[in-house]
This record gives sequence, structure tokens and C-alpha cells, in this order.
Amino acid sequence: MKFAIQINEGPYTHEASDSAYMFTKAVIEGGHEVTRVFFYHDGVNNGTRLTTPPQDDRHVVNRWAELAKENDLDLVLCVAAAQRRGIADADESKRNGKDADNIQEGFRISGLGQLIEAGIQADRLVVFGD
Amino acid sequence: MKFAIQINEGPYTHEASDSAYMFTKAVIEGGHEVTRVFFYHDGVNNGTRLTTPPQDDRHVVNRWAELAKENDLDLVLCVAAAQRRGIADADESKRNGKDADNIQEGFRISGLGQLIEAGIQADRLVVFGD
Amino acid sequence: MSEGTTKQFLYVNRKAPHGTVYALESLEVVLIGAAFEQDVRLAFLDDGVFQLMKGQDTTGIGTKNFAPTYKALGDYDVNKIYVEKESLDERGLTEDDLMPLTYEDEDDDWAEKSSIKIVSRAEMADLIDSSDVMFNF
Amino acid sequence: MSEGTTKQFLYVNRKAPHGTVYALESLEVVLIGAAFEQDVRLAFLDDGVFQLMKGQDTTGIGTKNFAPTYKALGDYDVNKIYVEKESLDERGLTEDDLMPLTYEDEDDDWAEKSSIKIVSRAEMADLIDSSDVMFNF
Amino acid sequence: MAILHTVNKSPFDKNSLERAIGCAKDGSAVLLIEDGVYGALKGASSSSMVEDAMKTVKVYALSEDVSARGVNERVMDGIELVDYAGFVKLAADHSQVQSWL
Amino acid sequence: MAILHTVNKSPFDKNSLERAIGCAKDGSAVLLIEDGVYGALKGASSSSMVEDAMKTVKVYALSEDVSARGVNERVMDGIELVDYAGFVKLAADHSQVQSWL
Repeated sequence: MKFAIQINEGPYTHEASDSAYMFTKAVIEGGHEVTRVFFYHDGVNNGTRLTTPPQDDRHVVNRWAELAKENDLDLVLCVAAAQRRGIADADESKRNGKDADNIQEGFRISGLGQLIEAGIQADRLVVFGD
Repeated sequence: MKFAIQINEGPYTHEASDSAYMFTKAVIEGGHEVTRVFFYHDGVNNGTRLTTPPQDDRHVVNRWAELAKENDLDLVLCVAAAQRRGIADADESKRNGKDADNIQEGFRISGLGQLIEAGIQADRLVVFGD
Repeated sequence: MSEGTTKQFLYVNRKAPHGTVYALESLEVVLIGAAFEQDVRLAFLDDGVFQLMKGQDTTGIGTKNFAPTYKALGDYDVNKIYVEKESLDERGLTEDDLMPLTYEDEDDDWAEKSSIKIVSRAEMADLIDSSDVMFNF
Repeated sequence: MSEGTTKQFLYVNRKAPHGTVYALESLEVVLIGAAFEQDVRLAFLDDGVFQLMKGQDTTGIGTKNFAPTYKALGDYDVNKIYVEKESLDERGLTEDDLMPLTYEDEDDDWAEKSSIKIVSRAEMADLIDSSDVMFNF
Repeated sequence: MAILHTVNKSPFDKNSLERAIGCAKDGSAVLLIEDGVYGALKGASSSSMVEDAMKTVKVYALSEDVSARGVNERVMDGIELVDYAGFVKLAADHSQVQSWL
Repeated sequence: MAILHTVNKSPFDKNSLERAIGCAKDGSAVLLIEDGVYGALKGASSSSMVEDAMKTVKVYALSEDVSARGVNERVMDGIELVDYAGFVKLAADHSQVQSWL
């Protein structure tokens, strides 16, 4: 069965990103397919490579990136949400005249159409947020 | 009278940062002193220079930076919260082995002691958040 | 379900406008989603009913006033708008407090009709139950 | 108030643990704040009372279990911990469901005493009213 | 001087207003801001709780947030609208500010 | 197939559980996750609402979140604990997932 996952909150403040991660892992372990993980609203803050959590804490961003690499997941950050919140890849950074970018490898930035497409293509859309 | 302001939410998702900005402005216009604006939890996301909001929308980050410049405000991002959420200045970036930083000029990163100190020094501590 | 088929989309709007960005974002997705030619329905319940209040003016809080955009939904063929009666009642509101949202019915000589239908909580449950995809805001 | 004086600090804890980071952050501020030698009081009300539940085990959700840290508060001279009775009642809890938090009373030959005081909503209101600074979590 | 309690949540969604009122001693003030201004509505399920509170507590609502939500005409009698300058004045005139987030 | 409703908020803080139950038709399921697991407590002000719902709706709680909060012993009879694998199975076995955030 095809699952799409939507995440509305960034790392560490809400449990949403943790729950979504564990759910996504369980979907894969259950033999299902994850068609897309869509990071929306504050959820785009999961996609920055500049985080440095305490040594004894989980690394939410890296954990997503690793899960994506191992399972060829499509991690999409909503472009409009990312622009408002300062998450940029090299292209976005250049286009907006910024001197740096901060996206974590394994994530990509794209439009809201990707969420709608995910809703059409997947059998289940499961949302995690506040 | 001395006011300290605490902000718990980032820009654009919640009204908190907008309310805090307008309150801070009104405090200054009312002839009072703003001893510190402390950005805590997701509030640290107000301090990134990589945001590019739509042309017809307010620029929450720049607005804070300008208000601070005009009125010599102390805008402090909580260091532990900033590390977990990927907000870094040049020093933090170097110390944590990162290849970029994203702090907006006008903000500084410091510890939770700055919040406690603000609570002691100010006559009023006003919190905005979710 | 194969990609060629049409799905029943339901946008579930439960949050008040302005305090959080969700109402604005929901509108955005609805407008973008209109191009995907699915069967689109909008539900307003709980504090979501406040999104349709007449007379919203955001000048004082310095944010964009997106309320007028709801009136354009009819032009995007988004004309199935369900507002929960119990949510209105609890807030002391009636349909008269909401912006009139209309569309032109091409099957009825382009007559202008209301897009808003007031439904009971039970009907809202049916609406959710009969949808293929729920977008939650 | 001049800088040399001592203020009445009140940490207002109203959120459940684990669902959001606020409980953990509050503990952090309390521990750091202990060095500032103010008069510190902690209030637990609403879902904040859940922070003190016995037997929390976060292994399954992969986050740090900070519950044991509450037991160290006594060592930091943080021993005025007020828990609202109405909040416990509403949740079907009693003091027995909470972790025992104690301190050694230096004025009473280092006798071990409970730091927890169950208070009514009216007493909670008095507590807030008599504080110089409230830190909200 | 009594406390100024601020509430930024809708009373139909969260319990913040109820809690603020429960902890507001006689003579203190409650200021409704952001989505909290919905607590000022007349004829709503929350109205009687607010009316009761107004016997002992002064209730204000932030005009900028009231206008944004289009509910000016529905604010109950006795609730005073203040702007941000008024918010600052209330904060200064009370002993401390407690935010019921 | 009926809907799986998920609730991630404490019933003492927000109205999400009440709303999920109000929209859960006979035969559908409610899964309590994150702070939503507090809705599983027995002897609480929310308990009778949940007990009533359980006459027509199956109620589950996520064991990882229950353990994190130390409330295992207080979960009311009739509520089934599931782990993340069980959550996935519930999502697959129902027609769709509605998240009451």
C-alpha cells in the first residue's frame, strides 16, 4: 500500500516530527511504500543541515536524511513555507540574493503541487503536526 | 519602566512574533525602556537572514533587525534552542564544524542566563507564544 | 486507485484565521489544487468557521488580508463549501455573519447560486467518511 | 526594583511532557536559574501536573527521559513545588501518582522533607499574585 | 497592584481563558489578544463565563486583533477595546503580566 | 471500510478528542497518540465521554506514548494498546486517516 506523510512542525519543539519519523519507519518495515514525505509550514525546519543537538539527544534532521538514503525516500520541503522560514538550497539562495544556503542533503525544495499529487497518488495521507 | 520581551514562536506560523513586534514598538513609543528581547524555543527562527517572504507580505526578520538598529535593542537568541533548530552565527558554525551560518545582523546568540537576568532586571516580563 | 481517476478531496478547516497561518495556507492549497481537476469540497468547522466572517480588516496587525480571496473560489469551480451548524451556534453566529460565497451554475443558465451549505455535525461526519483524501488545516 | 534585591520567581508549568519541549526547557531554566539566588517557586497546574508522574519511560519514543531530573531539584535548593489539586482531580490523579520530591531541611537538622505542596486553585491564584516574575512554560 | 492576565487562545479551542479567569483575583485584569479576542463574543457558549468574570475583573480586548477578525460588532458590552499603546499602559499599570499561552 | 481518526492532544487542554469522537461514525476507530494518550485515562473528567464512544467506536492508544508518560496502569479497560507497527496496520486497514490536530 502507498503512504504519503505530511509533517507540519519543526524538530524538537513538538513531538510531531519524532512521531512521523517512527511512523514512516514502521510503514517501510511493514512492507509498504512511502511515496513522499512532505514538510509543510514549520515542518520545513526539519531540513536544515545547521542543527547541532546535544550529544545525548536524537539528531532529528540526520535521522530523516539517513532513513531517506537507505530507502530512497522523497523528502520534499514546501517552497513557499521554506522561503518564509529561511530554508534554502543553492538555487533558492542564489535566486533570492542570499550569501548562504542551509538545506540538508537528502531533502529537496518544491511546490505545494507535490502535496496534492501525493494525496492523489497515495492510498493514505497521514498528517503529523500541532 | 523597564520591559523584557520573550518570544516562543518563529515567524509566519503564529501571530506571536507579530504581536511581540508591535508590543515592543509600542513600549518604545510609550517612552519605556526595552532591556532585552529574548527569542526562545522556535522563537530563534526569527533570527535567520535566509528568509524571503512574498513581496506583498511583511518581512518579520528584517523588521526586528531594523527596530533593533533604530533603538539599540538587545535581540538575544537562546543558544541551546538555536543549536537544536539550526540557527548559527560564525562562531557557532565554526565550533560545530558547519560550512555556513545564517544569523541575521542585529541578533546575537547567548545562554538561558540572559532570560533569567532579564527577569531580574526588568520591571515587566511579557511573553508571546503559542 | 489509479492516477487517472478522480478523488474526493476534503479540505478540513478547523483553525481561526490570523492567529496562525493555517487558514491562509489552506486557501493556497485549494487554489493550486483546483488545477488538478479532483472533486473538491471544503469543510469549515470549529474555529474554522471564523475564516468566513464578514468585515475582516488586518490593517492593524500588518498582515495580508486574505478574506476577499474566499469570494474568488467560485471562479475556480470550488463551490461545495460546508459550514457546520453546531460550530456556528456555539460561537453565537449565523450564516448572515459569513461572507456570501457564490458561483455561477453552468448547468442552470449560469444562475448565481450560493456555494455555502450549512450542515449538521452528523452530516459533517458523513462528509469526512465519504472522502478519499483529507487535507487538514 | 534594584539589582541587588531578591525577587520571587514563579515557574508556571502548564504543559504535558513529551508532546512538546516546554517541560524539558522549564527544568533547564530552573537549574540554570538556581545559580541566580532568587526566591524560586515552581507551580504545576493543568496538564503540567503530568510532568511529575511516576514511571515515565521514553525509550519507545526515542527522546531523553528527563523525569528523574525533578528528583535532583532539592539538591539545587529548589524545594517549593506547588501542585494544583483541581488539576489532579480533573485527571483522576492523586499525590501518590507523582514522583516523591524531597529536600533536606538545614534548619531542621537536615531532616528529609517533601518539596511538594498540594494547593487549591485559589491558593494558586495567590501564588501568581504574589510573584515578581513569572516564567511561563 | 493586581496582575494583568493575557489570553491569546480561542475559548472554543483551548482552556486558556477559563484558566486565566480562574486565577484572576478580584481587581485584576484580563486582556484578550490574537485568537483570544474570540472570548469577547456575545451570544456564544463562552459568554456567560466571561460575564460572570466581569463582576470582579476588568476585561479588555486588543482592537487590532478584534478588527482583523471582523468581530467588532459582536464584542459584548463592558469589554473595553484597547490598542497596542493601551496594552503597554495596562502592562505598566499592573504589578506583572501573566500570559496564559 | 471506516475512517481511522487520530488524536494527538490532551482532552484537558484542547477539544480535539471531543471533535474526533463527534465525527467518528459507528464502526470507525480512534487512535490516541502523543499527548492524546491522556484521553485514555480512567477516573478522569474525560473518561465518561470516552466510555460512551467505546460503545460504537474502537479506541486505541499508542503504547510508546503511553509508556513515555507513565500512564500504563491508568489506561481504562477496553482501550487497546498498539505500537507503531500496529498504527501502520490500523491506517492500512481503514479507508483513510483523519488527524484531529
